[in-house]
Amino acid sequence: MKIGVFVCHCGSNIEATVDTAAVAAAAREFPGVVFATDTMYTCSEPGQDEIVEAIKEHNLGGVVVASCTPRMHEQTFRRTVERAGLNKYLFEMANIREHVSWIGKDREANTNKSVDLVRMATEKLMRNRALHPKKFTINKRVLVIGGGVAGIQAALDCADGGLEVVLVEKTTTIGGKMAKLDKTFPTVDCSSCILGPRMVDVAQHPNITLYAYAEIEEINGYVGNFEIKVKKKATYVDWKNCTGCGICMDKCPSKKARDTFNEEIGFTKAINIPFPQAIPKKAKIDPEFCTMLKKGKCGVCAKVCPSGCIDYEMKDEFVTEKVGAIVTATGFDLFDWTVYGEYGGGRYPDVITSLQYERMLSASGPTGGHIKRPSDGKEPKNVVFIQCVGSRDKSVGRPYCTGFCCMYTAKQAILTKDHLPLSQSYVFYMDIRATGKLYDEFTRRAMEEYDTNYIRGRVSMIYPKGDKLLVRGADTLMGTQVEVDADLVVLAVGAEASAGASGLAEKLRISYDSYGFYMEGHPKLKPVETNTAGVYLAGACQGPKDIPSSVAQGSAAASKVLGLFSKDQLESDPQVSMVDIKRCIGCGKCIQTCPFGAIKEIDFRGMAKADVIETICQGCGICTSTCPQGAIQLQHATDNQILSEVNALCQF
Amino acid sequence: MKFQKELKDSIRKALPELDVVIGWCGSFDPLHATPHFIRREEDIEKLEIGPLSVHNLATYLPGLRGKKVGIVVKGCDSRSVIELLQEKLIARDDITIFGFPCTGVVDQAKIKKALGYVGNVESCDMSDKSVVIVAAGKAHSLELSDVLADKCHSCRYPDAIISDIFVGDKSGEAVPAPADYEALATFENLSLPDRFGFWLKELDRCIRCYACRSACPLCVCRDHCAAESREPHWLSQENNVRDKLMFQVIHAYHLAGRCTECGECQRACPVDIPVLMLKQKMNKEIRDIFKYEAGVDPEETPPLLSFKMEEENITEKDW
Amino acid sequence: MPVLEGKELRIVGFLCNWCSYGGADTAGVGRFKQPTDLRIIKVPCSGRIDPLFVVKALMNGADGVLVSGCHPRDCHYAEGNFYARRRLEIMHKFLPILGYEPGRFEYTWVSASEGQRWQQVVTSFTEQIHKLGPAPKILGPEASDTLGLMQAAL
Amino acid sequence: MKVININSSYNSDFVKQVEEESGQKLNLCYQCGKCTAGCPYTDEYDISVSQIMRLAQAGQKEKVLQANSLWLCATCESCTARCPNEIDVARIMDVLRHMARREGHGGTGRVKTFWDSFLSSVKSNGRVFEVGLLVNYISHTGRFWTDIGLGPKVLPKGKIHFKPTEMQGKKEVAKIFMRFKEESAK
Amino acid sequence: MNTSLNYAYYPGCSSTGTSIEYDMSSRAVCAALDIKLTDVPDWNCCGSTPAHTVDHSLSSALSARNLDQVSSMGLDSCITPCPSCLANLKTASHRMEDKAFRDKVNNLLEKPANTNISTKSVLQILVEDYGIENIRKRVVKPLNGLVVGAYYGCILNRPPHLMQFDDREHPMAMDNIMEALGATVVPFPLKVECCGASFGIPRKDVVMRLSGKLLDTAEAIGAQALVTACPLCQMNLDMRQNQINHANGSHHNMPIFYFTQLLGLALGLTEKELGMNKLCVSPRTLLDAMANGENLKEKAA
Repeated sequence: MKIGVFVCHCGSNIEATVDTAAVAAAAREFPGVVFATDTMYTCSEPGQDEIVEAIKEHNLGGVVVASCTPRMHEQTFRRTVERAGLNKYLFEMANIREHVSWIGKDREANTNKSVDLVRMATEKLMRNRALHPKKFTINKRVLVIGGGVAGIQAALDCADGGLEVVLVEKTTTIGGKMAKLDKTFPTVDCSSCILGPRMVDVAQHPNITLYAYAEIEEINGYVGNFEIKVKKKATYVDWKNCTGCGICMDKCPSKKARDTFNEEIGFTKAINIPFPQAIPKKAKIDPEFCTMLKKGKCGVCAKVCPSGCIDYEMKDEFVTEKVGAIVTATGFDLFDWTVYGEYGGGRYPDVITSLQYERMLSASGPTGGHIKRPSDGKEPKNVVFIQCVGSRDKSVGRPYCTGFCCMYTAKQAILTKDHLPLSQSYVFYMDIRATGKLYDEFTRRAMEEYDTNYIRGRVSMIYPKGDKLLVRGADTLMGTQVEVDADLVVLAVGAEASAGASGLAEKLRISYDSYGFYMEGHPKLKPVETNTAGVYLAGACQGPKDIPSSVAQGSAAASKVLGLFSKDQLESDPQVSMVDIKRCIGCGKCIQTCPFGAIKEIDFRGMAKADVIETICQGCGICTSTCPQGAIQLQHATDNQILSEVNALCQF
Repeated sequence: MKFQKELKDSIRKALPELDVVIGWCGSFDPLHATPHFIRREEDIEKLEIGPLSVHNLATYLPGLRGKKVGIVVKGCDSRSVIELLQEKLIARDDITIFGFPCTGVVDQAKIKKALGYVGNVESCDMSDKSVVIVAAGKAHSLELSDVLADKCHSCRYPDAIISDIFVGDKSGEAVPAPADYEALATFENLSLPDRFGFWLKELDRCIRCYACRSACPLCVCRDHCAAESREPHWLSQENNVRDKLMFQVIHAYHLAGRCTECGECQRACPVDIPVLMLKQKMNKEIRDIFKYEAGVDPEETPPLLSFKMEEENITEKDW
Repeated sequence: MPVLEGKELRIVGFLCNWCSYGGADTAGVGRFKQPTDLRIIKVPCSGRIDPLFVVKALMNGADGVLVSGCHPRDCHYAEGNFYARRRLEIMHKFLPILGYEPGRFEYTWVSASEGQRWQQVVTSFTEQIHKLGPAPKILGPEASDTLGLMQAAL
Repeated sequence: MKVININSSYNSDFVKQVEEESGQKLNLCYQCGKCTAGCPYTDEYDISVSQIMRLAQAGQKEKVLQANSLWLCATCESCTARCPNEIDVARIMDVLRHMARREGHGGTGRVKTFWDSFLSSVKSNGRVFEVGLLVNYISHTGRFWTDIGLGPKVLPKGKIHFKPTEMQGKKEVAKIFMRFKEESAK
Repeated sequence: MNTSLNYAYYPGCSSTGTSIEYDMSSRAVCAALDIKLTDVPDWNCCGSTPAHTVDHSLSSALSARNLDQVSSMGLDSCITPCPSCLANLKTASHRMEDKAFRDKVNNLLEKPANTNISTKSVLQILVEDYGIENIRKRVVKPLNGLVVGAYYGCILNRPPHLMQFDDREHPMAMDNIMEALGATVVPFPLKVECCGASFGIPRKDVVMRLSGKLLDTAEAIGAQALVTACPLCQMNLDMRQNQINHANGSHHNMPIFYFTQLLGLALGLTEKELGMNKLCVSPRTLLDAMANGENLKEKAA
């Protein structure tokens, strides 16, 4: 094989600490290398053209590019060599940027290391073979997990694009966190006026199947052909016939059920519809509080239901859906602030979360839109907002900035003044992060027009003093400790990954960061893709996001799905295992260890042999390292390819 | 041997249903036995079992796949049969296992070492305690226990663990003591450089004949052994210690969780390299980490072909 | 090109493409300074790593071998690292019988987001290998030949 | 107010020394002020604890070591317990005090004198002898009215003894102090 | 019931003086509960705050000597009533895990010290080793009608990684004990606020302000008394209560008990054994009223 080597300067990113010309010169001495050069930006158009020309001029059979990580540009260069008529697998990359030039400044050592990496790449390349993908047909349905604003957007965009959508929502209604909000920043327009119609669209869209109060039990298959097992949790109400009239809820005598929609400001009934605009508007029994389910006595709801849909015997149900792509929009949870003992740890009723305050502000909320202290129902005069509760705090394991608390706190301060003109709001903050369009103007308005008192410092302690709360903080600009007598304290609690995020990630086979947020394919270039083909991300499951960003990602994920489904057939990755039928002795160890059931036993002239189902094989290579005689080889990562890399590095 | 006749009778009874029965018979001199393939009734008489029945006949089973095979096994051999069954390389229905209570087999190397060259062996008389060899008209007497194979001294399974027909009286339940690996422990007292030097010195003798592999009942790859293939190309064909040692590591690793320590590899080695020790080391670690012993239960899964989400006995490095 | 005399030792890393290779990228993007000894071989999954690769590298002259995959339960292929853990652990325990220090070979888990952890792993593993010094080498006949030639030339 | 030149006034040795002796990294502090917010002694401080952290970060050695606040910190650990960046602030205050002592600073004096009296009581008796400690303190400060009012209340309770309790190993304890003095002199 | 509770006991300097009643009641309570205490032989002062403000190795050397004394008793766990002593003992054994530091400290000592000793407070072993439920079973004279607040002070559970006891912001150990003894416990919001510590002599004004705030708050929430577990806290609140009233113009007359005193009372021990007469603010009225079963709440009102 005639090999060409291109060593990239990446501007000064590589050249500054690697002598690229020396690397190219060393490469020229390697067996097989007939052409080697250093280039300014190999990924640029002239850089790529140079590769194409060199392939033609030197009749190259394979190309090595030493530049950035293959996670960045492997696809780019594979297309380049393809343009020049080479099979795209006759290409290798040496990562001399992320793994060399960026991690140390010793130019001699870096150059030396780069030469090694290029040698490794050429040795491997010499053992590469042209690989050809297989085509397979796909199921053009899409699963959207999570019915918050990101999931709703993704579902509607896909459905409008003509795809059949299965939307699975964990709670009994879609709407997510946004449905709980009173107003949105920086426009202070009504949250439910924006979201409500979109929720109705979901309910009415002919292409959308909605499973509310359901969870993902199992995911099998691969891009184009996933098989999803959905658990429909028991609601004890036959939703086919429930009209959402709400009589059951009115009459239910169990009045102390947990009201999660209202963030537990007050209680709801054991049988309930979370809020009037719920989609679907169906009742559900909370078995923890239903006397009928607990003690077998009561049965009021069954008596009063006009359509007779109460079913105390209902069990969880499982349905299987086949789809070709998945959009994950599982959102976020609020940080459990009660770990802050210094803020009372939940012992003081008048210390509440920002989302609880939001429900209090909402006209459809439990207080009818009136701001009242939970302890005594009085209107507060001094309201203290504390920012960064569970954000930017290593000591509670949340060192990241949630990013939208500054904005909603400014909004809540403005709304407080609107509701209670005689009130005074105080905001303890560390830095104000208002980096969106019209965002900074908005926080300025809270200060300038609404006289919100911004105090730069964290709060160390809250404790009751009479019927007030004493908030003791710092004003670092004044350089001292300050105290505020507060009637109500609102904590701007940060966002964290939703509780089930890691479990779902394991089912989806996608990765997540140490906080449980899902990892995107590339932080800049693949913001909604994951490393698992056919699985996309939307909204805050990838990291805390405000509404506009979540919606944008919902649409982006939908466009990725529509793009994927624009072809009738997909090409399977040819980096799969292959059995050398002569060498196989039919022991079945590969079949035993394959996690995907991608290897089956076949009969070959009366002898048992292994056979790989190419479209199922995911290319992990567990079989290859299991087979003692090396009869099953993962293409593009064969024993010989890896051994050649080892040998290139370790020469006795 | 007392039950030799009983064994012959049982084989005679079973032979019509079988293509072949594998046992042992006399060889070039009275001190050696050789594997014996019984296909016809008249072959049965030549069958001999006793301290000279050293070969692990299970080695032949995968090659006779599809045939109806009878096999005479010592306790240790039966573990190899179990291992082959577990890996589905032989079908239980196709084989008929004849077991007998083994009292140990000799190690020819020890006899050779004790006697030196003695000329043509004329007769060999084995009792429970002693071995009397007459060679070149002269009688040599040895204590049997001095010339028994090492594995017999710590044998925990003298009776076949699995058998269809068992002749003679079982010598009792398996001894539930773990293999003690005394020699291994002694070796591990050496410093690391000494160990390294030891293997380089030992393997320097290796003539790459692969008798160790051919004798191994679990080297089921046969003609497709990684040692001599170019695809994958693990080893060169050069005469260097590196590749010779590498092969021994490959052998040991491929046997991890499978090897029953029958010792055939080491017995077969013409230049007496202690290759069994590497497998024993592997087995010891497998036993310590996974509480697993190969060749006792055909329904088990070898530890390297399975896993647990939480591994009780693996402590990962803390960085 | 030989290893920088006296400065570097030969350390080979086998890294899973989905996690640790990305973690090493993340460390690079973050400009987390690391020793230069390590050379990384990318594999699709830690389950792809035949422990014999480790032995091969050592016998061919590597001074240290590092394997890094996805954290248990986070395998892109669901189970690869579980198999890898068993197999690598066995090899880790086995190597001393050959005369290799146990610390010459380590395996660990680093995710794509853990750039800092990667930096720490590389740094401490490299330190560990430098503390052990060069691994014992098997000088084949070709090496002694070369040595002889060189001596003759001198 | 004095204008500070950030480059020329930065004492890198000081920063390094504080970090080494305290085992804490000063740059972890992002000046949220939570330590100051919870510090019960802020009322008495001339420089608040978060500002001491900032000054230390900025390498302002003289200003930090001359701060009276160092002698008014009672090591109540509020700052350490609540720091979002898990900095052991109280330990940094301790270390700054050690450095201040070495440089001959002692704040406005009374607290340091009391501590010194306390230790000299330990040094000579092995244990604290409360009356002796008080006498020693008064003789150093001239504040003879100190707690005189407590006498009638406490004396009848049998809580105050006019002789130290006997400790056999008090020489051993004294030697600890001597060796410490020798070590520090090195 | 665990019958084999056996500890080395480090009384600390104040136990011979200003907090003699803490020492008396701790010993009496442990005896009553069959907890065996053996005094650490020839113990020395831990150096308290002053030592660690001078140097960490000096402070640790003083404690290391004490820990070594414990080790010479053949015991591996030691308890002390005083949180300040506890903090120093714990800091010493924790920091001496570091070799360089250990060498430095050993250098100051006669002989290298064994500091691998687990140290706990009397409060901690009563809660964790003996158990509140077991205490509840031993109550013979419940403290019915007594309304009490629990004040822990600043270093009983801080820094949390070192002290490893109870909640750092909202400890409950003493609240739970008092509840088990039959008292009515009012949640005291300033449980871990500093009382002014050792500033009583050099900066009395600071103690007047900080301890004054504690007493004001205790009164505001309706507590008739506070319980403490720290000699310094108790001294500031009790012995200096008059000074505080004088300085702040307040009129507090609030008994400040050691929790061991009230625990002893409920276990049926005599006031004398528990050193009730040593308290500066007399608990007489309160104790009499409780003994007579009077409705204390009404009386307080």
